[in-house]
Amino acid sequence: MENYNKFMRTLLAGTVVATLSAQALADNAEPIKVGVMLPFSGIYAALGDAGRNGLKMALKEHAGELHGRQIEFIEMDTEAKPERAPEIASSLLNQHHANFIIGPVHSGVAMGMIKVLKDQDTIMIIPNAGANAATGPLCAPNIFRTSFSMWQPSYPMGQVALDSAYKRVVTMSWNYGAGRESLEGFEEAFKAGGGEIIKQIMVPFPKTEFQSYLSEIGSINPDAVFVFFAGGGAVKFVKDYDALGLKGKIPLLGSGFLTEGTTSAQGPSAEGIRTTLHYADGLDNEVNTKFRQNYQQMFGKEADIYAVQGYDAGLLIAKAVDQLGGDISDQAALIQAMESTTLLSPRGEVSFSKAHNPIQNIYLREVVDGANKVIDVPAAKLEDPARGCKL
Amino acid sequence: MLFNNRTERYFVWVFFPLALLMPLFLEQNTFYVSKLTTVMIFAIFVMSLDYLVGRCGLITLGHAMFYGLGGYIFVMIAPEYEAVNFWVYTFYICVIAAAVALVIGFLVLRTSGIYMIMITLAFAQMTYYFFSDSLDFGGNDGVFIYVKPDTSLFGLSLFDLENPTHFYYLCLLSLFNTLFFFRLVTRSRFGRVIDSIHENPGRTTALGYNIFVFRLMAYTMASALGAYAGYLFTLQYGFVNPSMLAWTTSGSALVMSILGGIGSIYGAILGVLVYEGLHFSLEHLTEHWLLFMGALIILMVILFKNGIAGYLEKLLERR
Amino acid sequence: MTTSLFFVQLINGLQYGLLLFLIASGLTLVFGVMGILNLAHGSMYMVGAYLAWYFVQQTGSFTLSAVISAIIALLIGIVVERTLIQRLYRRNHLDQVLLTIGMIFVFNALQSILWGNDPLGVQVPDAMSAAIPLTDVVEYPVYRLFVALLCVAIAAIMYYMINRTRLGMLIRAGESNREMVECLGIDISRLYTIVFAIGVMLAAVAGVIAAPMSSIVPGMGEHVLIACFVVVVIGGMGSIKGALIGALLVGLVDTFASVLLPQLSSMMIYILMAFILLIKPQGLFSS
Amino acid sequence: MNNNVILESQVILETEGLCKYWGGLKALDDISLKFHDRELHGIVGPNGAGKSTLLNLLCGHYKPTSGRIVHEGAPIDAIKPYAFARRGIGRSFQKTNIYPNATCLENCSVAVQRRMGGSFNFLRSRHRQEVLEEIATEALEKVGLLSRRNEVAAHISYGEQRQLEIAMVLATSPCVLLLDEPMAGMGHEESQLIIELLKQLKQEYCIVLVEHDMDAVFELSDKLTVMVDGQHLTTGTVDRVRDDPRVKEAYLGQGDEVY
Repeated sequence: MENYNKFMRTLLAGTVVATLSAQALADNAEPIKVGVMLPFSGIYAALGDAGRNGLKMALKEHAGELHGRQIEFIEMDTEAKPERAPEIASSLLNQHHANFIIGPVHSGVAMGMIKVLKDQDTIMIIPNAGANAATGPLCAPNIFRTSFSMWQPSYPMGQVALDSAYKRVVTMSWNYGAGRESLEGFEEAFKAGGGEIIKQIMVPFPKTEFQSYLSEIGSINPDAVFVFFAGGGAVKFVKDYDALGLKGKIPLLGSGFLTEGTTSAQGPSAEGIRTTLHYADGLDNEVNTKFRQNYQQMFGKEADIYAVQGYDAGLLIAKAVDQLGGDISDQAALIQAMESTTLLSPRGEVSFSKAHNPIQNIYLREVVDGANKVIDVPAAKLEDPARGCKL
Repeated sequence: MLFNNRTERYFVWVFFPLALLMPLFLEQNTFYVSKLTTVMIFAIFVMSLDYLVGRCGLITLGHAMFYGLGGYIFVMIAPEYEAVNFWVYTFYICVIAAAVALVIGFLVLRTSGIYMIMITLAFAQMTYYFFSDSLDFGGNDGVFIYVKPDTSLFGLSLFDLENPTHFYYLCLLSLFNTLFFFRLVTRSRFGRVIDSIHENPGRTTALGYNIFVFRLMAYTMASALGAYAGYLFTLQYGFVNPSMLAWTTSGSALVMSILGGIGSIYGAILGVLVYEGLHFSLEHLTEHWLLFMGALIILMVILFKNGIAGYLEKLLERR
Repeated sequence: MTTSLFFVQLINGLQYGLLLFLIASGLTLVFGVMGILNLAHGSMYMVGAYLAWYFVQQTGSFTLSAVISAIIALLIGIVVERTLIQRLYRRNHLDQVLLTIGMIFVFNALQSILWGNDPLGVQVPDAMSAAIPLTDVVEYPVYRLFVALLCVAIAAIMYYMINRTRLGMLIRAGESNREMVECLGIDISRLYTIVFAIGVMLAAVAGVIAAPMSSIVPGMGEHVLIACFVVVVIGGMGSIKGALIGALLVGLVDTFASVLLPQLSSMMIYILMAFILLIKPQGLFSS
Repeated sequence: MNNNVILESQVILETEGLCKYWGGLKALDDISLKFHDRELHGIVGPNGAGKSTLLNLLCGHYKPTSGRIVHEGAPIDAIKPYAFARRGIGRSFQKTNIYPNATCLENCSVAVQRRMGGSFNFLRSRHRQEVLEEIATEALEKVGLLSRRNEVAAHISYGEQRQLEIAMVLATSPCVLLLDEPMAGMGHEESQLIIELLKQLKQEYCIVLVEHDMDAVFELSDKLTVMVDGQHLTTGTVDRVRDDPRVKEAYLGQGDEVY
């Protein structure tokens, strides 16, 4: 470990010196390189698309704050394959010398990226992957997250469930890190308030045959069900929940991803589902209204949370560059600038914790006519506990 | 002459000297060095698969199981914060993987053809879910290796694994040794029996050979080498993830091996180079790289009857 | 497990199994008659689902959309067989594997280009949106029962076609002896085109009828492909009856394992397949 | 052939009440035969008489439904197929069964190597030990294929391929040769070559010959067994069998391959 650190420090020092001298020569006209490492094919492709759209939109809107610096995008498809993550990250770092690397969606890919990018001369901004570890034990000065930690959106739901007088709850998710961490967040708050988790169902990832599990839930007949599913799995789950007649009999609660970017596919089955998330379509603030309007105009579809998170990654870059007057050659200063920004995001004000995870409001939403309507703010300016982070 | 096929000899004489000099040209760009390293590691893996599929006629869709095991065995047996000896652990990993292969081979080699494809897949999927579901080894998100082994042998440390160029040469050496080893094996008496079994298993049984034992030996050997490749891959970035064991990894390896020229052994290097090269350049060109990749694969199947190696052989023999 | 829950799970298992059968039947038919290992079979399932979505958007009618999708799938089958598969009859299985993997890439890319990557959904047709109560809480949607019955009907039609019609006779003859069919003066390449197109259509039809009860997403084909191969191999490659038994077995084992053995449920169908192949190395009903 | 030799030579291979059923179908029913050393034992019968089934049982390819096979006093019907060959029971096949892409020498070398050992030597070249190739060459020489030594098996003539197959069996240094229609599909001259070859070989080995070419069988056999419908009809010297009225009836009754 000692050796490793020493090596890393030397490498870091070496590259910093190299870039400094290069930067000095190149003057500020050189474009800022933004590496994009998102899935553009495979099961998470929709999330990757949305994140990239948001990112590009933000940097386009805020082009005026970049002090004349151009942005050059280098886009790489991760295919959501963790085993390829280190290689692609290394490509963006060592081949393209990207100043910022935005990615990924998938937590496994995030792990592979962090392994390569931690403490390197680039800034990694995670626009989705919520693995607690990324801003927990693995946190690093150059790793930021504009999305959430798995804990964040589901923790407040525990109190919401208690307030609704649910005592006996079944939790359910895919059996992978993100799923487990999300359920743990809910459990922590729910149990602390005296609630009881009567069954936890872990579905093999990425299986989407939910019928047998739902039949079982029907026979248990709990007060409510809390789930974490996203993307295609969320569509299938919500449809099955409705088709098997559970909807309307057992309230369905979820981490907000259950109804993000999926409501049009879910159709009427999604109506009335209550979820907690750090964003809602109907958030009534100026930034959000403008954001949604522009997004609709540029890409011809409704924005979702993934687009917002990408957008905020762009915002964060723009803010920091602006603050430094366009000169981002000093990494320490850049990190300092990023840490101290407060973003005026479509989701409200966002600032960053010591561990570089967003401090943000968590909203309770309900699906009404295919849109996530805010009904409450169960946790304002919620900060992730960042367990294990030494920053 | 060990490399008795003319095309292969040319290839070996062109590829290895070039590969040996490559880092000199790429000094500024460590990424290309790492990329080539990855390519060579995967070539070792594909070569071991090529031996099984092309030389032994044992088609498996579960070879990635050993690739992943190479990494996971290290995670399981090596202390987390202490540098271990590379060679000793290479030995451990190969032996453990061979033992696993012996047991699994004992079961799967009773079947053949598509049934063997599927039963190997079944075992690989079981292992995949074992590591993906279990919380002890990082689950679906994978696990980090914090300390890389040191490579001292008799007090002499040849490679510093933290140095990408050193690691590159270690992998190049491994690749050459693997090719050399498979050449020895295919030329040996054991290889004669394996060739016979591949060509005509019934006849070989009638001559008094217990073909099951020979197949089991070949399977075990190739699996241990597959695990070695996985071990190297794990060491390169210090990251192990269950997706190494996924059937898609076996699938791409099979594709590369067929593309390179099944059964030619050295074709594995060609297959990985061409596939990864195409992938790399296409994904830099367009977001819809899959479309072009797919179309090129289809074209190549139709045009090259025996893969790239077969095509090269045809070209060179024509003169 | 209570009796009523057992009963519900039984229906769940059977319904899942029947759908699997529908997808797998085309795969086993094509392998049995032509000896072609079509890894792109799952992509056809995906294409079916996307086509269903597209034509529901265009026409507003699910039935109409199903018919159009089936016809398009048939055409895709004919074109693919004529332009690509036909070149590979004299090659080994490995070349077929490579070709069909190339096809998976192409179909996935086309899906992304034509229809984007967002998850899509098709609503259950109004006529079948009702549900039958099974227990106090759980009810069973009519559409899913209809799908199960449809799968049974398709199985029956296939059985009839293979055992009673002239095409079926040729198919059976083609399975056992290619030369004999040629000697009878039958154009075997035409027969192959028809069989391949039917195989593609079966997969696409499965995608169409599964569309209202699942999510239409990129990569849905690969997931189903593995399950399909498990089914077909358990039953014995090329045997339609085997595919049916295999599908029901997989459906039931998967359903009950997820409730009774949750720790092993991810591995259960593979354990089942390995177990069956160790006892019967050629599957249950190999010819 | 001298009848005394037959009487003196010892029984090498023996079947006792051998039966093979395929489902309800009796492919072979209660066959008890004795095969002697240095004797050529012909087996004839109409199509479907069970000759090939018998050979497949004798070489271990099939397992008998009931009955026993005894080799040099030991029952061997329970051992693995490959072990039959190790006990010295070698066979040739009805359909040419060689390694078409290897040279003739290599074909025989595989056979020799089985008993020479070294099959688990992974590293040493297969060409390193010359003794092995010498023995393989001898086997080729015996069947008259020396000149074809280095040719790829697929490229030699059909008749030569049949000879090669016999050479491969010889190379395993067997004590019993089970030959399944070695002359099938051959022209007259080629057949003649094989007949000459078998005449020589039967001085050294016990040979069981299944053959449709009656001229050849009558010419070669020391003893002849006639089978009909999976059952044993008669066994004896060529002359006795030839005059047996039941044999004529069996063949004439079948209206098939009349002799």
